[in-house]
Amino acid sequence: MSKAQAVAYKQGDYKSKVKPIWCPGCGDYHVLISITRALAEIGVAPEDVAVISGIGCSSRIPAYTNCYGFHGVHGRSLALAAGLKVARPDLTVLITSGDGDGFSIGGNHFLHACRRNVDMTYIVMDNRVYGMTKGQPSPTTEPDWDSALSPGGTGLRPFHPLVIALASGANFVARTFSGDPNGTARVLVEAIRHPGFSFVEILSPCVTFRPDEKEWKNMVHTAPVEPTDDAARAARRIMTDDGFNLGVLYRGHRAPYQPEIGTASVDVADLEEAFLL
Amino acid sequence: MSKAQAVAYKQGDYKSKVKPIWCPGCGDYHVLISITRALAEIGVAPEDVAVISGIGCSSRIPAYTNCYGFHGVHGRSLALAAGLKVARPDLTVLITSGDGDGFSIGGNHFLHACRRNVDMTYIVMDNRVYGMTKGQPSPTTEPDWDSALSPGGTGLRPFHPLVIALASGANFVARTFSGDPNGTARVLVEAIRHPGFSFVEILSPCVTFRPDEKEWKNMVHTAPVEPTDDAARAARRIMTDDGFNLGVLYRGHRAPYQPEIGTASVDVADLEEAFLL
Amino acid sequence: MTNLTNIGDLLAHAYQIEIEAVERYQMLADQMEVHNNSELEKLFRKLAYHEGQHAEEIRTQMTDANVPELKPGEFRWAGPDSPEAVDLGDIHYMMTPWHALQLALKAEQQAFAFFDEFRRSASDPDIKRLADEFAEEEEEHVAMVLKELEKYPEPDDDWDDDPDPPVSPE
Amino acid sequence: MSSSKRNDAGNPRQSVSIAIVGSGGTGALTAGAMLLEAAGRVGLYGLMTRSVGPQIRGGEAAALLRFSAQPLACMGDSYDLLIAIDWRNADRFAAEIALTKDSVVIGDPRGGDMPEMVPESGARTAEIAMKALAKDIPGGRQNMIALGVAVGLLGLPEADLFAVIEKQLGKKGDEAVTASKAAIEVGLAEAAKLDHAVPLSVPSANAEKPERWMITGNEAAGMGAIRGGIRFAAAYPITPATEILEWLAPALTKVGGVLVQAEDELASINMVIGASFGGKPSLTATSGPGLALMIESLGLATAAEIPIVVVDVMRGGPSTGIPTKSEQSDLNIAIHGCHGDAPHLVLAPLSVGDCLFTTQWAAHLAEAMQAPAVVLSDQFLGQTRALIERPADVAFIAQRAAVTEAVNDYRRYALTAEAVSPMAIPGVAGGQYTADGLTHDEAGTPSSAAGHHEAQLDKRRDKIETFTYGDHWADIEGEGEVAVLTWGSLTGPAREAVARLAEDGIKARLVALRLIAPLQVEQLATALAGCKRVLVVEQTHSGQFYRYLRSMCDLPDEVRAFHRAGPLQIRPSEIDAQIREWRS
Amino acid sequence: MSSSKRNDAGNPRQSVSIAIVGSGGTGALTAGAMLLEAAGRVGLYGLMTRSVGPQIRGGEAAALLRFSAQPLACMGDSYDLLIAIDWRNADRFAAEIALTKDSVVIGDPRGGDMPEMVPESGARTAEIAMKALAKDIPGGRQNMIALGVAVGLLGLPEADLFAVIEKQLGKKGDEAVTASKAAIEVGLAEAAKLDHAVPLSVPSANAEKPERWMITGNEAAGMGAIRGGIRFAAAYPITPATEILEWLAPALTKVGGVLVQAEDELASINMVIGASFGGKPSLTATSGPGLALMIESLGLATAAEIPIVVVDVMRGGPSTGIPTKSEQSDLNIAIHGCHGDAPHLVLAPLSVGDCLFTTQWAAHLAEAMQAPAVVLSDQFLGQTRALIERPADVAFIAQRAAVTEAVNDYRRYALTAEAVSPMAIPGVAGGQYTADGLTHDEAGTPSSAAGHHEAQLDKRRDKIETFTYGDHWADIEGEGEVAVLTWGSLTGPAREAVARLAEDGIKARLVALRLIAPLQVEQLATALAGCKRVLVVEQTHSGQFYRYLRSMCDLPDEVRAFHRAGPLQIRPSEIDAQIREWRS
Ligand SMILES: Cc1ncc(C[n+]2csc(CCOP(=O)(O)OP(=O)(O)O)c2C)c(N)n1
Ligand SMILES: Cc1ncc(C[n+]2csc(CCOP(=O)(O)OP(=O)(O)O)c2C)c(N)n1
Ligand code: SF4
Ligand code: SF4
Ligand SMILES: [Mg+2]
Ligand SMILES: [Mg+2]
Repeated sequence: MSKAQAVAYKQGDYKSKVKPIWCPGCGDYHVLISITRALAEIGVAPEDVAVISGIGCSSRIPAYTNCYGFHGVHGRSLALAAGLKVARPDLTVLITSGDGDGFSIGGNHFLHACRRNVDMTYIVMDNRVYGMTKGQPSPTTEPDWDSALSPGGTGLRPFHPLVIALASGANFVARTFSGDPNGTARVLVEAIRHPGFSFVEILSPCVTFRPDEKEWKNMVHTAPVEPTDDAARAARRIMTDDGFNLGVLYRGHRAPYQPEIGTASVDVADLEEAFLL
Repeated sequence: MSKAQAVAYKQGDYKSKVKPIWCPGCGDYHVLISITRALAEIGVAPEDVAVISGIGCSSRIPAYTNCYGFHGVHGRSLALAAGLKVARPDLTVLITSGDGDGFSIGGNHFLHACRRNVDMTYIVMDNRVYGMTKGQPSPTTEPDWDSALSPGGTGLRPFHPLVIALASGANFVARTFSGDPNGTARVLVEAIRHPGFSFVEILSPCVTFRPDEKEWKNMVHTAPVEPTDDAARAARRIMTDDGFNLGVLYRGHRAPYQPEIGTASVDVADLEEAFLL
Repeated sequence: MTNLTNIGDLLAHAYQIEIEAVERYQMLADQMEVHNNSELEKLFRKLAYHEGQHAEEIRTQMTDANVPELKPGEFRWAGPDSPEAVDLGDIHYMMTPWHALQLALKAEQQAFAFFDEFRRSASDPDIKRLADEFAEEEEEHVAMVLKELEKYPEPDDDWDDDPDPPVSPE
Repeated sequence: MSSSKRNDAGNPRQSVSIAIVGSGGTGALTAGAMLLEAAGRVGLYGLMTRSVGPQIRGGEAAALLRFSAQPLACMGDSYDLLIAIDWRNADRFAAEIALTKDSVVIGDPRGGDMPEMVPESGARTAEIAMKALAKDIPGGRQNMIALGVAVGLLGLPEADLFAVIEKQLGKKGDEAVTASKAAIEVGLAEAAKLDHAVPLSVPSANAEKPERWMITGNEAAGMGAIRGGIRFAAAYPITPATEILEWLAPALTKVGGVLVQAEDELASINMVIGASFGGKPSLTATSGPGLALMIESLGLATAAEIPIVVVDVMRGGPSTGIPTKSEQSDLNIAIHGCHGDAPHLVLAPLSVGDCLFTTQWAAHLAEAMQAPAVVLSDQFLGQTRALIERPADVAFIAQRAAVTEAVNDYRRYALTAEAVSPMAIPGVAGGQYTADGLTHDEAGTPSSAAGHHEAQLDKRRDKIETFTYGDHWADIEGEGEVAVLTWGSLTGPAREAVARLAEDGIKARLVALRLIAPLQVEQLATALAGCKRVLVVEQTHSGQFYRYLRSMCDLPDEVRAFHRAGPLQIRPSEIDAQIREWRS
Repeated sequence: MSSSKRNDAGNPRQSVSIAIVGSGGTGALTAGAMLLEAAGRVGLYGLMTRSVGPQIRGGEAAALLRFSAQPLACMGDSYDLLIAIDWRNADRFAAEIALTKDSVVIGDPRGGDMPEMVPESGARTAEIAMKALAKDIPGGRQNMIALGVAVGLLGLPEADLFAVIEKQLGKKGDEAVTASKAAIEVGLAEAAKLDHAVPLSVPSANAEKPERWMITGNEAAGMGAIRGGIRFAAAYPITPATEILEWLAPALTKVGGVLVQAEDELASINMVIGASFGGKPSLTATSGPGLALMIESLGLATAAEIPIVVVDVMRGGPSTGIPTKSEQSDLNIAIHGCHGDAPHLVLAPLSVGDCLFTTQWAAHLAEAMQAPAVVLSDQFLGQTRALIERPADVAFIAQRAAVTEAVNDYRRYALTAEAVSPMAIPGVAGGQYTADGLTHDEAGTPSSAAGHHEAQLDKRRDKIETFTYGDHWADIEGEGEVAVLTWGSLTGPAREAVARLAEDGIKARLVALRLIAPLQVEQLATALAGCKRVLVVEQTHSGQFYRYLRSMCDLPDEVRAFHRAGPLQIRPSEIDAQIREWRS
């Protein structure tokens, strides 16, 4: 990161020229601002950052940044990112996902990413709906939310991403609101700097399919308590909160998973010896 | 279940003639006994029970029972079972899995099965290893367990199935030990009877690849506290226990997911009206 | 918020306010371009241009003062965003100039409030004088926007009524 | 149905193609949908597709329509009428909306710059200030003016349009209806002022108006599933298949079935397998990426002999590709996607309306043979809204050879004459067995013996290869020494091309496969008997269908493969031209 | 290499096939492995496969071996020597261990009933009380007696065997070594008493012993990967691919790479894509069910142009099938499994040792073309342990056209002459781009324009179709008007069949494809020029390879497809017989 120290990067340096296709009013615009702001704050060179995603409105972010990006397939961003980070520990790796991409089809990789604790930052824009496919319920959708696919609601208990993250071993857990780009950026800076797997859930309204979420700005509030490093306590706290508690909720101390790479102890030819009789 | 009341079933009625291929000494033999014992206790007719599994030593159970069975593909048993139970609510549905099948490749369905809360019973034989493929670490394997695939150990924090089950909404959560077939059968009876999604983790030693697990019989102990119906408290309790606490740990009250099925409110022809101009 | 203690700090913040306003208006213009609202695209580009000029004015003042290089997180805003940045949550692709000007108005008012509070709480006379200057400038902007708004009646309730359904690009 | 180009401008045309474009909020798509419905009330046939920008809302949009008093096989080659409510980003549609010098183009002078494509085409243009005119009507909207203009220029009876307005807008209140009618009247008046009519020949006003269904292929697939006996569905949303699910969810509930939204496609296909194992005819619907995820378990259904229907509404590939555009390039994965030898059924609907029959038939076949059936619909078929005759009632329904009463010594995978073994349904005493994806013997017990492996592989092949499929395997038309051989949604353009050739006295056959796998090799040979030249037409980049045919059967000596990737569907005139050029 | 049957019983044979069977705990497999290693020290070539029951431990097991002083292409048609430590469940192997009247069968009188297959074959039998004899030796084991018997009957020098014993059992202490040696001596003595020798012609004792490698195909694939530059692997265990991973895990660490055990195959292929995007040549290994799960992301790698290597060690299919047995039936999914048109590379090693070269070449090709390469190994190749010559060093190594210094105006998917675009590696300033599975333009920006779609589809096709692959695309041998056309692991039996025909003066060619896709149509035509008859040989139920060839190229007029599902590999004599029968 010597490059980064030499140059002072501005927020604009992390934005690409590609114009978002998001609906005007979408919370994801704010998230884009928060991410670029956080990167500028940290000062890592744009080319040393990789932003990885799956499929969804939220997953469109990589191309809107001026970093290296990968817009992969639906639900697999965490695995792709883990491969990248393990192979290239020098990079700063962010993963940008949605509640469908991350918690429905991508749920298993979420569990295992938390457990594996590779040093990267997972940002999920939770709008409690599948925006990209025109408004179906996601795992975080309220049980009574009416839609064409689930008339009258799914009747299912919403998925609790923060608790799952804690239960499966994430090393940093936070919730923010897209409508507070400064607050979100601050948390992202901390998340990126925190070693190991950091998970930040950003409540990010979908104005098109969930216009009711415009109300979120009146519902969010800062977590009334200090972050803890006791996962069990943090989990219990979140399991009983109202879902609109913002802030850093957990900071863990587990060492990140990072096998040594790039340092050969033997020549390729030496490996052959085992076969020779 | 009128059939069941008429006939008195014996444990043997639930065992098939197919001879297990398991290693002698394997904990799964005991599990087979516990399952058949529990079914006899409940007295449901063998033909009204379906036992669904994926792939692994543990997943071989269906064919060893005299119930309807499905030995599907690796990791997907919960989804298959959910489809079956929703379509056929009259059946008693058990799922038998292993720590690899259930928590590695099958992790996402685990999350969503807990959340969906279909009335069925999920039995995972946890031997902290991939038995069937000859001894690789599974998500529940200790971080320092040495193997060919992970020399010196994975270094990864073990996956905590019970906590994940609680965090994602399972309605009944218990842990038993295969070496105590009576105790296990008792818990299974309760699990099967409990409405909604019940999860029973059975510690079941793999004598071939984890001979150290023969020691488990000296390590298990009954949970020192009563089961609770407060998931947050249960989660916290389990997150801090030693992993060898046995017994029913959580009983929830969520209503199972069971859309009405089989009762037509309109004729097929009536659906056509919407298309007619 | 108002723990800005010297001129340099104040200038840095004033400049940042305008810069972010420019960026934000440009973003909005882009959104309108992508969503085929060319009238609004033009309007937002114009607003961006004006804020840009304002930023330029401040920058010239910065040359002689000792202005710190602040990182994004080092700016001390009271709200969730910099005061003159339009809230992106209030945007709609069918919005009319009336709406856009309402947003601009709110932004200018917030900027005014920022400097206004500042000038009232500042003790250093130099800072007070500068804050005063900025506040007045914002006040002028407020007046300008209000004047512009007179040209546009408030649109009907159904201004955002799009008869066509959303589409699914992926 | 011949091309509209072939009519003189003044006389009523056999078919008319019209496009209405406009950007976010102008309501171009809604106008198109109303025009379609109005035409349906007149008793016309029609098709409407739409093309849109990448934005979720507020993007540029085009409603593309075609009408005729005769059944319509496909969209036209070019457009007779283009109405631009505005021109913003309309050049996105340049390739899709072909204009000729016979085309009429109506634009709004305030709607931005007319794109190059218009003057280049030599089309006749006129201006109508739709936006300004709408402003003068309280609650008036420009798209309703455009609708009036369209109806006026086409010469459709306005009463039918008003009936649609009343039905559609009635719930919004009288004011909305009045405003729309007023706007339409203005549009009609504007149209009347112009010398730009594109009159369509319509059923005589006196005759009884034939009844029409208005339906998309996705809705038709849903309806076909229910007619075929499907009572369980599980799926995960994906463009362009989602509408099947959204239609099925409430519909299944009404007929005593259920749809479950799964966490992903791995789950949805397994849920469907589970439900079918339980005795319920079951279906899932998806598109390419989802089908890819289902492949492992499609093999399981094949090996364990569980009937299921998988509707794949194809889109541009590979990978995420072009989700909103049509392509036929999932043919390979549908036929050959499984590991191991996993013979199963692959079908394709031949038109929007045929999505109903083909899906129904697929449910019937899957159940009859206890094998998975993949139905290859595509974005064009699925999302095009069509005016059609009510599809005939057919007897095909899920009817599984099932053991429903207590049995002894049951062998699930018994080798039988038809190679289909009666399936015990959970609940039946004595029928207990374990379905297995492992190689097994007749009882279902796992085995690695060569004999068991081969016997069960033979069985699974034979049951689908020896089944009598009847005439539905293909649509065959025409005669002659040249044949157009195609499948699925390309049948429409091919059919129209063959009809046009016939009008010019050029004999050609159409052979359009509905049953793709197992390929009916003998029947195909018969259908092509006497053919010297075969043009194989498909919407893929690599000629997947052509390769598949080559792999399975001997085609006549002269074969040409005419294929192209999406998103532009091959047009009838292109097929027509290929045949003419070949003959010369 | 001619069949051992063709030798007179007394004279040294060109090759000898031997089977050692025994049930759980008898150590038959260990004896086999030691015999193989001893033969290697003698300078022989050899192969050893094993066949086991379904039990995880304690099941019946057979070590199947073949030796020769000449390179061995495959297992023999039948067995010269069968030693049964016991007979429990030995009939499971009846189909695999073909006996003839020339065979010698040694059993233990206390080892249970000799299965039918022995008397039926007419083989000469003898009894040795291995169990009882072992009891008399402190620490002696019956399998060591069997080993002694084998070495005695084959006429191998016992010194080499003792060297193996010392190496293998040295760590267990002197006692173990002494006991084993004693048991072997007893076995040798017993053998000497018998009139049942099956002498093998061995390199003369004076000559310098040629150096041998002992390696399985799975190990060879791992070694090839590392030689080819692979430095990252992610995978999920699956039979019969796991040994690749278990070999690679420590080996990669030593050369500065790493292997990650993923949560499933969906994750493993995506990890590999991520690492390769980061600039590290990367590989995963799996078998059919895992490949099925990787299919969606294989399409992503194709569309986003990320080089990766996927080794598929095929097993019996479909579905879970027969995990422990070989089949070639993943050919279809490997070539055609993706949705959309997704051209990529498919290769197959032609022998156990060739797993090294082919995997290395695959890594080179994948990187050169920025495309995924699927290597179709199979259970036979992967798990057979072979004595081979050290594979030659070849220059193929991962060398990606990469942008490694700061750039401007970078376009990731630029259309270039070779259709390969230099790839910016994260960290390079100005190279920032977003890799995408959506259809994109040259810069990588998503697009649904027909022009961009076609340009990128063309590019991805052209880069692999116009690449110069050199001579490695196939192994071609022999001449004549008849050709045996095959691929992958069936090359061995085909090669031996052609050699036998040649011995009898029957000319035949062998064409064995190493590069399956893209098919080298012109080169294949040249290789087959002048051929009138082609026998297509493969281990599938439906003739997948035959169908694929038909689909892609014109074969000579007379083509026969000779194929069979697993688990029994097609034998040289069967191919030989097909050709002879056809000629007559
Ligand atoms: C395998 C696969 N299945 C389904 C889809 C369709 N799909 C695209 S995005 C999406 C959901 C996105 O939801 P979310 O992650 O919440 O993103 P949002 O659009 O709400 O930001 C789905 C189901 C797909 N692209 N691939
Ligand atoms: C898709 C797929 N991947 C991998 C495998 C190989 N496989 C079979 S069983 C198994 C692990 C089983 O572990 P577990 O569930 O713990 O069962 P156990 O044998 O320990 O009882 C694996 C990886 C497979 N059959 N299918
Ligand atoms: S659909 Fe919703 S999530 Fe997607 S861009 Fe629009 S507002 Fe945002
Ligand atoms: S390998 Fe382990 S889990 Fe499998 S049967 Fe043997 S003891 Fe049981
Ligand atoms: Mg979402
Ligand atoms: Mg296990």
